[in-house]
Amino acid sequence: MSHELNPAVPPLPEGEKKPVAEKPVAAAAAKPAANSEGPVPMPWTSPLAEKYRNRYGSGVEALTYLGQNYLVVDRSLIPDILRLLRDEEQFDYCVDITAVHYPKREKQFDVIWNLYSYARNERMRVKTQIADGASIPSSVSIWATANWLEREAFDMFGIRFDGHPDLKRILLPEDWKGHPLRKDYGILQQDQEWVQINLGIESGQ
Amino acid sequence: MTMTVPAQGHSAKDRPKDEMKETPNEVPNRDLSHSDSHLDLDTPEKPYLDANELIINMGPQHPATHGVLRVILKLDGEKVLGTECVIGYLHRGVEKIGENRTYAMFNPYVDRMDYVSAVSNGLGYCEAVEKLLDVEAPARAKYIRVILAELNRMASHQLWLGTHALDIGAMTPLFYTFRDREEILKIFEKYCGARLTTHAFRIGGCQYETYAGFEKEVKNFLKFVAPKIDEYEELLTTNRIWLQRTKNVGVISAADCVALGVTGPVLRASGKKWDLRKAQPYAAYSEFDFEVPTGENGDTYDRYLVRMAEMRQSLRIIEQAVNGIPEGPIMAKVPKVIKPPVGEIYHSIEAPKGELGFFIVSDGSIQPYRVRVRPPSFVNLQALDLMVRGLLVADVIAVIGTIDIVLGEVDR
Amino acid sequence: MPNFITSYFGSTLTPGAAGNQFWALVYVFVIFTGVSVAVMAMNWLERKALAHFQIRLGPMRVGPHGLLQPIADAIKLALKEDIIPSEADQFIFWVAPLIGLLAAFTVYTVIPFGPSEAVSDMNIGILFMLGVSSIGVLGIVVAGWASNSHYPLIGALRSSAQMVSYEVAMGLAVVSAVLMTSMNEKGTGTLSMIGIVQAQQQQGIWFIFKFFPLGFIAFAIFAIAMIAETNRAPFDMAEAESELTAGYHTEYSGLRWSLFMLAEYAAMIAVSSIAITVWLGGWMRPFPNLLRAPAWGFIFSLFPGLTFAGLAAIAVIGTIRMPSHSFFKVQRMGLAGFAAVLGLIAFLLLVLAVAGRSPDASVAARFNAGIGYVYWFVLKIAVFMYLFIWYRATWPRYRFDQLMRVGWKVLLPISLGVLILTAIAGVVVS
Amino acid sequence: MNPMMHTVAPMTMMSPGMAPVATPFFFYMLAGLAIAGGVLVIMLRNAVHSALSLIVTLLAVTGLYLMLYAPFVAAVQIFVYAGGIMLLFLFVIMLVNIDRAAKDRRFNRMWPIGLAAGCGLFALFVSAFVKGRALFPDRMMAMSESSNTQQIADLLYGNVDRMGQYRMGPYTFAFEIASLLLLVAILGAVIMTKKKI
Repeated sequence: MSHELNPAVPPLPEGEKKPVAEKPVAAAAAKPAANSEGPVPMPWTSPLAEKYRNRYGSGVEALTYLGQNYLVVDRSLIPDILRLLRDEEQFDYCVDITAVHYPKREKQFDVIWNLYSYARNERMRVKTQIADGASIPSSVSIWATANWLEREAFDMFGIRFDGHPDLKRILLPEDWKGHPLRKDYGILQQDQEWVQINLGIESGQ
Repeated sequence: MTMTVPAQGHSAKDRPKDEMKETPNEVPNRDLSHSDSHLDLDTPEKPYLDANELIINMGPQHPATHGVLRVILKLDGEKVLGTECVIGYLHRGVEKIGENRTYAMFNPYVDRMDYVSAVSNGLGYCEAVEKLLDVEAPARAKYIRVILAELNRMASHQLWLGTHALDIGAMTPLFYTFRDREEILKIFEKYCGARLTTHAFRIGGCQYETYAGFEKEVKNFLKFVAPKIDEYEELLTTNRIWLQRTKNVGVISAADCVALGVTGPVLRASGKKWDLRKAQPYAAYSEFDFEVPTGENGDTYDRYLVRMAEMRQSLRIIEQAVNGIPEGPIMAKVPKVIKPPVGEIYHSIEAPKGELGFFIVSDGSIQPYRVRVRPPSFVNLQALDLMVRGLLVADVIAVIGTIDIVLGEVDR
Repeated sequence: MPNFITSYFGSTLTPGAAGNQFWALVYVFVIFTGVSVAVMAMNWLERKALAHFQIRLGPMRVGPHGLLQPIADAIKLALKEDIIPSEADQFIFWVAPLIGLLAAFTVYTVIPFGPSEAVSDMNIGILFMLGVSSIGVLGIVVAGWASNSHYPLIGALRSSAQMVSYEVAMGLAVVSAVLMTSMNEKGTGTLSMIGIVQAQQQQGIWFIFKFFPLGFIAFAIFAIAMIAETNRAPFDMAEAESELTAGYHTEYSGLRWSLFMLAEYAAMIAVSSIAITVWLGGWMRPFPNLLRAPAWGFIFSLFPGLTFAGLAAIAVIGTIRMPSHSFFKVQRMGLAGFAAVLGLIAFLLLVLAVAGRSPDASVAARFNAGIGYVYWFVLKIAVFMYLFIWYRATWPRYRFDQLMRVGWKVLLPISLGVLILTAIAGVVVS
Repeated sequence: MNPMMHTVAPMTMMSPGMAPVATPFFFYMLAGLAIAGGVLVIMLRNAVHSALSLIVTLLAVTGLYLMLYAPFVAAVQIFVYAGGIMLLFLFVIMLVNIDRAAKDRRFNRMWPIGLAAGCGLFALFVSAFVKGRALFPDRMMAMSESSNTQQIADLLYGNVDRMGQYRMGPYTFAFEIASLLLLVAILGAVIMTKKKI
């Protein structure tokens, strides 16, 4: 693998007159000096991270990458930690809930909560790993906005959220087969049967 | 006579029915636990006099649902007992496409999400990838980005105003706003050759240098459009019918907004002064002096006022940017083949409709491993049910308009 | 010439009152044709005026300045497939547009375009007009029901509720004007349309200015209610396109749909004529009581001819300004021809005005007077039509509950108050 | 041809200086329409169709009023019944579930009583018709065959005035009582339908 790019030295244009927006300090700090593969996640040191590390021990891992902090949390701790983050740490705005599929891993899915605190003007993410077919507690009771976001994650990845009031497909038709954002779902793949029955055409391609 | 709408798989789970007894113009005391839209659509026995409950299917082909939104309304006479949004008619799998294109190739696709503010989408995506690459666009590029993004915000708000006013029955503002939006689109066309799906920016800066006379044209536009905004306001702001149709309609409190993740003008109109351009400045926004307009009541009228004020603030920003645009390169040094290191990044910008976020996971290859778009319209639309319960059918139209959704972004 | 044709000449009665069926039929025919043409013209005018409000050009392609657009539209609509939804109630779906149309056209029997320029004079004319125009809504209601679809049904419900509420205020406003007609020596009022105008003539005042501001308030109430009555913006609840797609005529297409439009525009003209008859002096020219000299009569009798001359001049200017490209040749000729026709009409009218000046030439004078009546009446209608367009271009749509609130809580009490005050004022003055 | 024109025509034709034309024709036509409409009201399954038939009946009766030189009553008939009350009828009927209404029995068990009442009423009409000629011979003559145009003109144009005079004169009390009754009915309707006052 050859990398023409060395991210440690951001290419600055010559003849820069105007001041550019300051780069996040944390990003620079997070960058290890010599790493041809680019920056790697570093442990995140902050009172919040310390607190949770102390409380939950190995179940919580606090990391930071390019100035963005995240907690990698054991699945069983998810409901507690999300609620605590909202109640104690004022992460009152759930920006996004999504997932990433790693088919080769044993626990195939990363489920990611993207949180923001209005009071602290700070973002963080909470990640957990779950296996295919496993379910995860819903966070609708914590943030009302999770409703559609979890439905979308269910629609796209087939992740079940326990306790969701109305977990059903949101973007795809109700009786569609397959979850398109899984890596084993090809880009040209579609539910032929559904297309033929409902649209009356041979193929949607 | 009563048609049961063939809804897409409604389980017969019984939820407590909201008993909204308020008159429409009062602020209903809402309980968020019912905000998930579930209508009991399968009534087994039709009552003899079925005047009480009527289930009506609004959309996907409806003149006022701004595209292919389908809203199933449960009505008591004309009073809305509940709504259920059925979306996905415009789903194109943008996120899946992103996983199968290179970083640069995916750039034009994001324009097609919120197609009335394509520039903002491009800005968000390019900055997210830049962040992942840990490069920074040059100052001149940032200024160009700000100018175009703010012009785009104006265009988006103008389109919103025109269609929103049309929904409420005022025909004329539509044509006024389209006349003025045309001037913005002309600037876009001259800059990058496209009017709607602009693809104006590249990862690392801008592809094109500004054309000769760009600054002059932008300044002329500022001079042209400032009185036009007054003109829109003259038609609507103190219009009695407009006031009656928008005041205390679709009220949402700041706390509800936060809980529902609602951002953008809707959040600001309910009194929360939060704008990503101020809170977490991106591009060159930290260098400009502008206000974040807020409302008080969180009703349709305040949202209208906030957007009108935002247009004026956009003019301020553009004026400062175009006056202080620095010389220099417009492209940072970015490799021909963009291959970010393994990692993930979330970057969000203040799109005209709210927080537009891109969460990109890279596996070190030339294609993103996962691109997640955090669409403001999608999340904001979730508040529709809360906002319209207890109102009338006509208000549903007004509220759909005031949330300012673009179905391309909702469905992606 | 047979007696039944000639006997009516020189009569000062309407054909109905004179009992002359031949002339009554002629009048019916003329009014029917005239209203149809007026609706077409109104269609063109609305599109053009609305377009210019909205910085557009409007129809420009069919004929010079789109003048033939309404005809093209009419042909298109007549030739379009007539779709009746399979689930609709076939018979009622078929008959509904006719109900509205018949009601809209029937009221024209009593509209006085002049003291004798009406099909008939009924002693209950104004009641007849209000009553029959209220039947028109039945067409809308059953159309909405027969479509067997939700949006039309809601449109029909809205329409019927709206009509019932606004008719009350409308009727009370008219009653206060009818009270004013009894302000003569005998103390007898009239419900006849012609009688109302004649009462204004005798009292030397348009009722809009009578007992100022009472007459004006009553007029304003009527003017608001009549917009609601005809389902026009900002009260176009029944066909609110952004809410109910097209309201009661969502399922209609082609000729049947155009009948609804015809009825709507005919009803607009009809209610405007009620307002004009009752408050704005009907067929009377401005200041008939102040500018009494025969010279003034002559000057005012020139107006119809001058109006047509002005229109002809506009058409001539349009012809001159048309691009001199061969593509525009036909349009140019068309517009020039139009100008020529207008000019000819103007010339004839002016000749008639001059010929009818001397009181001896009785037929010409009578003809001239008749043209004057119709001219002033139509001019007043045109102003109202323009107002309808203006409202539509300016205002957002009311919400249904707000509309009802305005009807019941604002207009009705005010109209009752005006009625009582008018009665008191009448007693005090006499 | 426009049905409304029929209702107008007799009025205009009975104007001064003009002998009535085809009066029997219009009378029998309108009477036939009214009866046919009335029969259809009870025969048709669909409630909206019935309502429309009722409107036809009402309009035919309007025409008959006009033939009886009662233009004011005719106008009120159109204004109040055809325009207002039937509209409300339709309003309610439209909200009724027609599918179910159509399946219901058309006539309930009371039909023999209804038939008997109908026959009795019909007999009454026949007797009134036969004896009525003897009861009011002068008036009927005066109405239909009078050549005194002035009298007809008075009848025509004095009608509304006289109505008003009666109403404000001898029948004021009855009129006010009737209006009070209506007020009570309105209040009752409001109380019955409004869930929360």
